[in-house]
Amino acid sequence: MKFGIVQFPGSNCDRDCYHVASRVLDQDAEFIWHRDRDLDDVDVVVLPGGFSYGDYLRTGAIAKLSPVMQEVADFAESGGPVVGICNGFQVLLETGLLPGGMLRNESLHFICRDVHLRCNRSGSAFSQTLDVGEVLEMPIAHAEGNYTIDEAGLAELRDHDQIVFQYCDADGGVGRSSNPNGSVENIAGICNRRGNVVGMMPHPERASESILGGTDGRALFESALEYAAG
Amino acid sequence: MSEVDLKELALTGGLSEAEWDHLLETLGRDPTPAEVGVVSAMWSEHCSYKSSRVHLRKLPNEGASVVQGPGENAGAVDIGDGKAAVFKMESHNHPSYIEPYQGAATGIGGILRDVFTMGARPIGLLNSLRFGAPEFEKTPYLFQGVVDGIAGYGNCVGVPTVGGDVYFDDAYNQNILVNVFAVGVTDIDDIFYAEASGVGNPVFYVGAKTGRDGIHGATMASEEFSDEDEEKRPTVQVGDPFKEKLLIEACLDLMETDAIVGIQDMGAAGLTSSAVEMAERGEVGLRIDVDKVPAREPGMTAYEYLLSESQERMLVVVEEGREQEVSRVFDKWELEWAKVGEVIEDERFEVQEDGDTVVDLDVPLLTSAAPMYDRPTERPAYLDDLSTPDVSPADDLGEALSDLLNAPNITSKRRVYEQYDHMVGVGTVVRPGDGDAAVLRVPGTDSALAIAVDCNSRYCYVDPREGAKLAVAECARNLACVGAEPAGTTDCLNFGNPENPEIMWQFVEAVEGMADACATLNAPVVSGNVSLYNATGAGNIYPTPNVAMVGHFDGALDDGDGEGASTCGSAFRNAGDAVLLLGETDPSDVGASEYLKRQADDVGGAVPTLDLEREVAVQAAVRELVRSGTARSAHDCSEGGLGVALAESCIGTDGLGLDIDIEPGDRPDLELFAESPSRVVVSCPTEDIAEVVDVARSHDVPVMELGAVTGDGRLRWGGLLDVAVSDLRASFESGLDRLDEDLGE
Amino acid sequence: MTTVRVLIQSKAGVLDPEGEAVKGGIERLGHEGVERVGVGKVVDIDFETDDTDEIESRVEQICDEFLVNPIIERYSYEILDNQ
Amino acid sequence: MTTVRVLIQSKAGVLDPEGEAVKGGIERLGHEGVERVGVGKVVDIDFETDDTDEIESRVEQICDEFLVNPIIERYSYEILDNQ
Ligand SMILES: Nc1ncnc2c1ncn2[C@@H]1O[C@H](COP(=O)(O)OP(=O)(O)O)[C@@H](O)[C@H]1O
Ligand SMILES: [Mg+2]
Repeated sequence: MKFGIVQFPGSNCDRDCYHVASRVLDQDAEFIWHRDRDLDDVDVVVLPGGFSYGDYLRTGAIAKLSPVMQEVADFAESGGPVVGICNGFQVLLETGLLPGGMLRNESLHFICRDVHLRCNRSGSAFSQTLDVGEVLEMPIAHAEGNYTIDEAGLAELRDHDQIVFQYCDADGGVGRSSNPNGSVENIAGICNRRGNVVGMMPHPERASESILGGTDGRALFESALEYAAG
Repeated sequence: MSEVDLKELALTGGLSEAEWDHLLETLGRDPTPAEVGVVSAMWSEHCSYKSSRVHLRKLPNEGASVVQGPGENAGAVDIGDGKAAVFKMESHNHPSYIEPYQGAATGIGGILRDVFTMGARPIGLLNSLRFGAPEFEKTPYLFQGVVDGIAGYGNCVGVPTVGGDVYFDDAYNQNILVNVFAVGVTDIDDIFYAEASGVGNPVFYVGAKTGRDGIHGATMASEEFSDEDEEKRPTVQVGDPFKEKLLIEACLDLMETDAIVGIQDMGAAGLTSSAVEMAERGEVGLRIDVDKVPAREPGMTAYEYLLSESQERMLVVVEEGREQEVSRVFDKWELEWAKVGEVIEDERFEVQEDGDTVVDLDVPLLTSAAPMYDRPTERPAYLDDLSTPDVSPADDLGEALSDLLNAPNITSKRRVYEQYDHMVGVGTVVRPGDGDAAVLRVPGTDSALAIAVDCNSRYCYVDPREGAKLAVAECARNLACVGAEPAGTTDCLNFGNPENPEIMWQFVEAVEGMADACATLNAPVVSGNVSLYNATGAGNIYPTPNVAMVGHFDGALDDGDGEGASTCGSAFRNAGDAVLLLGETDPSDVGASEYLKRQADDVGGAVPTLDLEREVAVQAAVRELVRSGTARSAHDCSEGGLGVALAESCIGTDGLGLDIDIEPGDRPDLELFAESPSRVVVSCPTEDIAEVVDVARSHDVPVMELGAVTGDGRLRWGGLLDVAVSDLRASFESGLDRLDEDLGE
Repeated sequence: MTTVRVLIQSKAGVLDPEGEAVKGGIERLGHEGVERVGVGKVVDIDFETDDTDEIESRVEQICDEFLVNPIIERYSYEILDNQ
Repeated sequence: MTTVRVLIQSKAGVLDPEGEAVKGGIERLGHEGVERVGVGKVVDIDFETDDTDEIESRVEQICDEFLVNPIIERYSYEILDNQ
């Protein structure tokens, strides 16, 4: 299996995802420069975290104009797994591949720390192997992860089971006190209706090796592989 | 310009009367205005180290691990596997006082460039900050701006900020300190140097366009602050971390092609100092045509081009005929580039503008032959007025402990490091707040390095020589607590006005103390920075010789498969574990302590006595215990002494506590809060107690059992102390709440 | 040359955490009677051309496709004096 | 109630990396002939009072002491129609 990791100018978790794909999961991985247009031999597309185009204007806003995004949209259209992590999630929102928008964290500060996540939907490209109700621990690191969507949009997300991850406490309780950034409904990650496009703010690639303090994130990448295998 | 005007320009540029006369005499003619700018920048304290150079030579800079000592953009040490750690620390004090966000941000940009210039991909940042008292009106604004600026820049470029320190004291009310450190890693064989060579080779300019930013920044960093700061304000530079990120990737890409002959960032005094320094190192000359420099604004003069401190720019000497490769790389990363000059044979710095030669100076005049001073020193009078510390015992040890944990200099810095991305790079093994040093995996290997920065400037005020030694000792001890051994040291020496003999005395004492400790601890100094004139009408800052070290583990780190060295954090791990103290407490070590400050509002006394041989032994013992995995936690005793160390080891856990089981003497408060150095608290399973004792004895280190980790979340010492760890945590986590006042941008 | 000034602000009903924070700061400065603060962006674009019709249609396209995220933002623009 | 609109922009000569980046984005969208883009902030403040003199002096104080960093920014403001 081959992970294709898209590099925008300013991406900075690209090498981290590459490391997890190739060294931890022992899979093929390749960087895809944002001006390239070839996703032909890729099984999973990863839009990594970072500050594409410096996060100027709005996070993800300038990256959506990159040529590769047309290819990513086609890849998604054909059912291929596309996962956006942190800035990658923001890019997916800006391109419209996922619904909703991102605001600055309630605290207005960048926040880097571990959080707990509750899996709310299994079977998506990033939760293929997870059970609903499963609690995972992994870091967040963002200044704009305050996910927002209007009432109608939220209802649709719920109706179509598109809320993949919610911030929760260690026991899986979803509430105000376990919401790090103000996201509506504690949303940490969502998918499209089909489940092949997933975006999330937390960083599974930072929680994929025990030496870094946890391995809960590995299951997400393994999910993507299983999903791609069909 | 008339000679009078030229002189005026030189004096406002920072030259002294004597230096001006010396220049005229050496030159044998009137300088051009551009030449005046070049000379005043290169002869500034910041660029020339004219007051400090004679003393910096005393620092040990050799050792088996040293790959590159002082003299390059950064130092480099061997960390095994054919890799070098490349690192350096720099100050950005004055710019950060004037504009905290941009000042701190551009400090990060500058230190990163020093590291990747040498071919090393940056993997970690530290920052060491000093602010005025939290109650001082400007402190919240400066604090927030600086932290935001470091976060804004460091997070965006994607280099984790994994540690640092923050202190507050009235001494910094009008002159904060922002010292930043970066470390990168490269193959030893692939280090690049900032040396020009090959007559005829083209000189490329890459990165952001040049504007009128920061003209005279180097000079500003070399002058006392005065009320005219308002007028210096237009010199503030704005950083663009996005451009820096592109510059990092582009330079590292370009370095793979070996088309580069030499490369240097444009830091203080911009194009001038980068060109002159490259020429000097290569014993050649450089000719630059300012008309070719990409400009952000119309109508700039040679003077402005030469002294602009616009950020995110590099100067690269390329092998003739390989310009194509350079342009391909920079075009890919959408960076501005231009060929701006060439290497010439004569050791001269020549600058052309509109076809005229506007600068034609001997390179050595600007570098090796720049003024150098051995300034007079005098033992400061204030030292005679320091009190003999007199602390009456605290009524309630629990309250005293809680109060210390809440002290601004001890309290948790979580609100700072949580704003920094400290995990990007998937290499952060020990995170900020979790251990005494940060541990970073070396990309592409199984090994790791540890980094720490330290300096207790109150000690340095009371005794600069011993204070500097204590800073070095603590820094190395922090490495030992995670299992690492010093490979090399960098420093940032922040002092007041060197023209004041008392300040110069502090400086010399501190350098000599540092030299002594670094030599004994086998931690050669491979790079560093000096920041003088940290003084205002309100007085000089505390002498603050910040020390940062990079340590290695002598091989692989255990990544869970049981092979290689272990590392550990500072928090206890399991109820039932034994807690032991390596080293000895001397209850009279209370001078200049945090306890003295909090209880008696006094900074007097003598600093704790440091026995360097004992320090070496304690560190060796701790290192051995941590690496073998015998110690499950290790935490050194520093500000707040044993009491604070033990409390912190409890606070970092999820519900654990501690029963202290030692016979109290007649001053239990001093046993808890005296700051004797060379002490480390370790915990281990009870069956390993004998092992800990054996290892300590084999190093001739005193060791005693302090008590046992409990599962009930209380910190107890017989009938003397019984507090809930959750209360201590609340106190520890809230010491900076008073800084929440939102005072603006 | 023509300068167009685009104002981008939060859509009604969308949270504006920055506006809230600025309001708090103004109050801490001692100012009472501030009912609401909204923080948005101002983007000045200098066009080479002076053809107002062309500029209007281009600005709208730029805003709709890039400058403004209609899910959270709304915009208005004005053409400043031609120079 | 009176709304004051404050515009905060980069001082002349001060680098505006965001403006540069947005200009690049507009060009990538296919628009040529854009000479410069500047990005700043717009802050709308709703005051309870309608006393224009008072408002002006308060806005200036708020800008000078809090909202604007005069080292790198400049500001202008206008009083929008009272409502
Ligand atoms: N305190 C110090 N200890 C050791 N080396 C130092 C110290 N201060 C400066 N140096 C060395 O002197 C050289 C010049 O200093 P540097 O700060 O790099 O100038 P610049 O600000 O232009 O980068 C560097 O090689 C640096 O490592
Ligand atoms: Mg340098």
